Amino acid sequence: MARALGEALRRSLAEDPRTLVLGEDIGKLGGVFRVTEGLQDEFGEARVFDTPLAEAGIAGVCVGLAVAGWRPVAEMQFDAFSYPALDQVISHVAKMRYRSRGRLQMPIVIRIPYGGAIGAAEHHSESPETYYAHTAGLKVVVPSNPADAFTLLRASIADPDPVIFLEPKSRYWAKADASLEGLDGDGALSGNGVGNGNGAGNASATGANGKAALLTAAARTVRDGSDCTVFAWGAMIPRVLAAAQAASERGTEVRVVDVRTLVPLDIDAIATAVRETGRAVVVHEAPLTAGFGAEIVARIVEEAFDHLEAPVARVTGFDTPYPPATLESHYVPSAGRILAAIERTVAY
Amino acid sequence: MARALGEALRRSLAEDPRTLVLGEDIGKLGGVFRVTEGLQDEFGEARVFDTPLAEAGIAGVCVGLAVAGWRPVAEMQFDAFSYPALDQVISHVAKMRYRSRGRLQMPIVIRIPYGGAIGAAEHHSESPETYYAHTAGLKVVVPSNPADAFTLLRASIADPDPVIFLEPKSRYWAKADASLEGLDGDGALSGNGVGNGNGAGNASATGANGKAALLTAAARTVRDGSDCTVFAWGAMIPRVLAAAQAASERGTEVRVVDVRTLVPLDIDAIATAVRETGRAVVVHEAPLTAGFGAEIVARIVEEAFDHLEAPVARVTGFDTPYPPATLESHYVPSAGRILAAIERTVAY
Amino acid sequence: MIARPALRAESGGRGARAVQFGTSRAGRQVRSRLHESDSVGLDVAATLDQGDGILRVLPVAPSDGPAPAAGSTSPAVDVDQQDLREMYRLMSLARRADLEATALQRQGQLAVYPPLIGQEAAQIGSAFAMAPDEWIFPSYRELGAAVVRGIDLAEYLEFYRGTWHGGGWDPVERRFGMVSVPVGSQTLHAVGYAMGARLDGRHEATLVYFGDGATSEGDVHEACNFAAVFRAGVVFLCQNNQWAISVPLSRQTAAPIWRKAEAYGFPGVRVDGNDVLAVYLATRDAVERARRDGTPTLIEAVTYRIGPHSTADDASRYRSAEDVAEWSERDPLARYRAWLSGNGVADDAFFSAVDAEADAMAARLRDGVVGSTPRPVEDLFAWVYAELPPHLARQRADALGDAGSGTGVPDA
Amino acid sequence: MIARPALRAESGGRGARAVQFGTSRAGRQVRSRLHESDSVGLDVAATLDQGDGILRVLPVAPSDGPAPAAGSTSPAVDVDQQDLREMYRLMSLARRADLEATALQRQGQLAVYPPLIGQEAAQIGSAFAMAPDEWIFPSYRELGAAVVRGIDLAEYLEFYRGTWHGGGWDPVERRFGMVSVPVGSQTLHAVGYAMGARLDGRHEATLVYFGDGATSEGDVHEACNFAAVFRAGVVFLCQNNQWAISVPLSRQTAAPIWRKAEAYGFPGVRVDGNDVLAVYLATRDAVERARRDGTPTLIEAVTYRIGPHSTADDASRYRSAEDVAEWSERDPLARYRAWLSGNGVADDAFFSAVDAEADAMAARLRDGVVGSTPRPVEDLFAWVYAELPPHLARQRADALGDAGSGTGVPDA
Ligand SMILES: Cc1ncc(C[n+]2csc(CCOP(=O)(O)OP(=O)(O)O)c2C)c(N)n1
Ligand SMILES: Cc1ncc(C[n+]2csc(CCOP(=O)(O)OP(=O)(O)O)c2C)c(N)n1
Ligand SMILES: [Mg+2]
Ligand SMILES: [Mg+2]
Repeated sequence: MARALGEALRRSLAEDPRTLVLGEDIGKLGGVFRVTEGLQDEFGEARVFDTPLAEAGIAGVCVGLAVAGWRPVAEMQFDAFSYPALDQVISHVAKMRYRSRGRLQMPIVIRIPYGGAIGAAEHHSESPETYYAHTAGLKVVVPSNPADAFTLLRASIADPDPVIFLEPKSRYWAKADASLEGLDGDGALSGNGVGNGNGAGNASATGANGKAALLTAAARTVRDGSDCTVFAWGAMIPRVLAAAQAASERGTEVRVVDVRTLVPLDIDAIATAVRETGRAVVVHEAPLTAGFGAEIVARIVEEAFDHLEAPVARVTGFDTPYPPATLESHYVPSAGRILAAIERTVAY
Repeated sequence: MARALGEALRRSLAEDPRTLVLGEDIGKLGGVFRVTEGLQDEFGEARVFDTPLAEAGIAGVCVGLAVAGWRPVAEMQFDAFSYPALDQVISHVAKMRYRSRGRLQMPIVIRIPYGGAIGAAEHHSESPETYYAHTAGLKVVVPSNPADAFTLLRASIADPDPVIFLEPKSRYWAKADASLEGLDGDGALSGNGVGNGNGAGNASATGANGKAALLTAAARTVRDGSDCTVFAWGAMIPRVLAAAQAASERGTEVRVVDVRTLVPLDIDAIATAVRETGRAVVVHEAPLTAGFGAEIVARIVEEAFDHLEAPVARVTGFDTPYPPATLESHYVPSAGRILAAIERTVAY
Repeated sequence: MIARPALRAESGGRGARAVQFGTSRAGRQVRSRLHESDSVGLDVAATLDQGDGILRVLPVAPSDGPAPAAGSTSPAVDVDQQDLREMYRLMSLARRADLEATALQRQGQLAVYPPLIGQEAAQIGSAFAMAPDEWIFPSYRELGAAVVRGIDLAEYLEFYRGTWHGGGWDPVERRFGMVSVPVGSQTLHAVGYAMGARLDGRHEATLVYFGDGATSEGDVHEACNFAAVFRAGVVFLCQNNQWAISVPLSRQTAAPIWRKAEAYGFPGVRVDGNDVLAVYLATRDAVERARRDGTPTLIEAVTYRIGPHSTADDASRYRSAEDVAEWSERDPLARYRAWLSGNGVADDAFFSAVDAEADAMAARLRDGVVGSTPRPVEDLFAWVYAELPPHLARQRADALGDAGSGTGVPDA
Repeated sequence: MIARPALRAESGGRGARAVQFGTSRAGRQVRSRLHESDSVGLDVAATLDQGDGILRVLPVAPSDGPAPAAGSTSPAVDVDQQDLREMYRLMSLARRADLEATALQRQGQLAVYPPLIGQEAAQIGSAFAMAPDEWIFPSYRELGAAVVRGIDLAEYLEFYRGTWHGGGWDPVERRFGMVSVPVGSQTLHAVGYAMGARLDGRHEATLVYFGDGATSEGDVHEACNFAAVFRAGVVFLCQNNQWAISVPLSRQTAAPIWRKAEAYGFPGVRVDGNDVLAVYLATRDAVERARRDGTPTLIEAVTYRIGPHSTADDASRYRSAEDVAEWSERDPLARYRAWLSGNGVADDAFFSAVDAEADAMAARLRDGVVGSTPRPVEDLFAWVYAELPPHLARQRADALGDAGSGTGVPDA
């Protein structure tokens, strides 16, 4: 996935001379995850540059760069290091268009490697999607595989509004995701079809026409099934698929929906899936309380109450700080925990 | 309510010489809402002091003050001005006890006047409870009336853990709340009983014995009814009571639960109310998406699914930035909107 | 597009006296002199008060007597006479509009208003030194700078009437950012803008306003550092009006504000913020540096907040009437008027015309504000995103249907 | 409780030579000299290199020849001979433990580790100047300071083994804060602690470590400003190791780090961070100021990160081997050893004993780390709050029941 993201950045830089890439250690080093590797060499220090170590500064200058007509793509080095920028993001990045009655556009992408299960030290494994999804004016996107990473990042950069782009860092180098075949297009998103599990089929190759594609609600069914739907995003998708596979072996067919865009949320896709399967489970790494899973449950209740045959289960991180690496396997939802929730839900 | 809060601070300062009060303009000025009025005169500049204009600084020095054995009570001047402190709050205030395996306690209270409907300028009307409630390690408390404000603030200051104390600023000077009669006790909270609508009956007068009272889940039924339960907190309570009154005149008896402690959440009280009334509405000022209302819906579904006869309606702010003052009446849930949701829910 | 005469900077006055500022000794990029080139020629009027190390052109109080070389001083200050008069005019308009806004608030026509009275010189002197197409990023007290930019003041006051966040003008057309409330946060926007201009190869200056209190915020530090590292040509104009609401400067910082520039390696200067010519000359100098090679400058304009923090504030709770009276003596408008007439730059006819114009402007402003109506409800949703996503379209429909509003239930 | 000899400061050496630092001119609370009192007497050894304005005691490289007054220099540095040797011992232990930690990481026993090699003098010289009951707030690279505090290094490495956030020691007992990862954030904790100590009437110093990169963060700015305003006696010890991961100092700031103190009105000093005596003397001085009246000090210890940022980093991507080689010449341990033996403060027997102790310590450390086991699952919930609230009790029960773990489903 790291290569797919780098390729998306490369193409955006190549096609649109107003695109900039900035952040800590993203230049010569190519980012601590090497996502931006080679970009500075190719596009120069003017368009791909390291900043001083100050995240509020990074987000704040993005606002000014946008006023000057640039499209900055900023990297926050890790999830928890996006927090010093929260004030600029909440009070300005998200609100400047509104405040200026549309006169100041904020085509800013803030890329944030997020999530756990990589054996990292404190502050390097958090899942901050709730903070961003609750902030009106932002879009919030989470790819789960390289093809989506490519397509969604292209669409996010092209979008005229600020996008928080959460990259599941545990998937950066996942073997199964290594192929870049099928990456093409300018980021237009096709609708909600059943894909092949790695998302490649979804990148619509409408060509590099430079037209700003709007990032729209784009949940995607990555596995079909009629007994229960599991909603998830990012690094949870492979685990959910593993659980679904195990369930299938036990005779339960689980539909898996990769939510992909938390904002705007694909409410119709969620409602449809629940209407068709009658049961649902939501999975995320972030803590339970006020996690984005709660929003999905609330939407399900609002949109598909009459079809709901069992309580919607949430399988999530606990309401504790993200734990030290040696304990994280007990914290991050495992395929086993997901399967148990599926079975409980189906048996209800 | 402003006076009740001031009185709670005064008593805590008087009883516990380790209590400190700090913030912007809280000394000589007594705070922009006059909550801390007179405290510096009474307790001196060493214990009640103005800080430089830097919110991360305020939260960060609270951590150090706590390490040094003090109990700082900090004021953030307005909701949106708590955002520059989010990194210190999320990464340190909330996590230091965990990080140190309990060796460093963080008995910190961060008071934040919050919410809208006061005709204020941008950034002065936000409802940030989701950001805090989603952050494990914090407790999050919202009083709706003077008596609760007093009791809950006393309990929050006595609590050994960090508490985000959200004060509904539109209630600071509400006429109906002006009485301080019945304020007493050291902040011990009684359980969930039906009160008289202003909460005074709830402050259990166990005396100023200096024993640290633990701030526990403490939802409170402020109006009884059997047709539907409305969950709300803070400034929404009077509006919900108005809607309930109107519903009652139309023959629908609405139970109203003042959630009061978002963390820890009184799940049992929520479940019990829904089991008994079968229908529920949640009301808050914050935007809909990933608002705390979603968490309450999710809990209801988890705990009382079989008793639920209708989808849980959410009446909330919209997924827009908090609007300018001349439009806010269309944004903040009105008694009318609440009533409509109640009627829809009951008619389902 | 912006209705004020273009600047006619006449550089290279003979015998230019470089004013030594105590900026620095050794820093690589720190310049130890305010005036490195001979672009500013103050033969007579500019003095450095060695006592408080402050750049000053005008006598402190009008009662201090006529300025040096009375009757013929203006050529010594290398500013076109028309510009000298224009600055007075703009200050007068700002003063009048500010008083009108305060009155409008008292009458319930504005929700709140933060008066700028006393800070007219700091704002007009600095904003006037900018080319009309160079951006200015204000905080919330810069009605004076908005006057320089020819902004419709009823549109400016939309923010304070609660009509719309930010204000109603077009920031791109006016090169004037929206009202920015989170203290100090706009400094980063100015730096980002200046970085962007530089990337486009434009050699321009960007001006950002903030207060003494704002110097404590991390954002301002990060902004100054980014500006220095990226050579973003930002003029950081700190209006040190001695107070951050109720907190005096002495509790805000233990160092002189202009000295904070040393932390970033660019020049810091202190000027008498009630002296419009000192502010103008210092800013013009900083603007030239910014245009030349992207050198930022921190200007501390020492002034005083004569009014309350805002109309919601009661300043008598934390400061004495004597303090205010003392500073009122140094009224920037009276000082400048005395100098202008003392030096024959402007006559009574000019002052009368300006007063009349200000009265007419105030009347128009009042009509504009009082006559303005709230925005329609659909505006709640209009500019959250470039296009309305479906979930917001639903909420918009709810709001327009105004579910429940017809029930007539009072809110409490 | 902390196993190291108490400091025996012998103040007032005759003929004390005050070393002039270029700190300041005019600032109210800025002191223009590092040594105001005669408490530091460096008759011979302390020199101010006028070229780079840096305090230095030891010859730059061992090959630069014997120190001045070889064989009898130590009395000129008013530090007890036992302390002089003790600092060497602590540096050796730190070096050895650091290498061991790197090796443990390479062998998969630690998840990650940020080597301190090259920064031993900066850490030991500063931490050694603190009284044992004065607090130190580290960032994530201060194993050397932990050695000074007698912290069990296996407990220190719990952080890097992923056993527990922060580390395993008792911070109150050791007066040593938990590992702090968000860059610069710990500076505010140090200031808050110092404010608290002052409120308790204690006249003590507090030491906080951070890096050159950290100077860009708003938190560090706010911390320095709070310290100055509240006269919190904090020693801000910036280890300028030239790099913030891959970003060199020149892209981090345009001003010398020590000069940033001028923004706050307290002294800033630059010392050779590879010279343990220079660091020690500068810190001791700062500590005295802090204890006396709460004056904070910013010390820039100029050093070099010889290793990668962390074991996960490949520094060859962004810097040359020559740079590293050049700095390796100034190895703080070799420099100090040459000085100690050249001046007869320590002999070969001493060095051998230290080496043997370091070997034994390293072996113990290895055993301690390798033998340590993960914490039990219930610890996930143990310290979130003082008491487990019901909602967490339920989650704990789930986790202990480990719902689904028995199903044997692989995660992908
Ligand atoms: C981040 C933030 N914190 C607090 C406030 C509340 N507030 C508004 S103005 C002000 C004082 C600002 O003082 P200063 O920077 O000196 O500017 P002045 O108001 O004097 O022009 C404060 C504390 C705010 N707007 N933003
Ligand atoms: C707020 C924050 N942003 C980013 C990071 C990631 N990060 C860890 S160390 C580091 C560089 C720090 O450089 P410096 O302050 O010079 O300290 P050094 O590592 O050289 O000791 C960065 C960017 C972080 N830990 N915290
Ligand atoms: Mg001010
Ligand atoms: Mg460094």
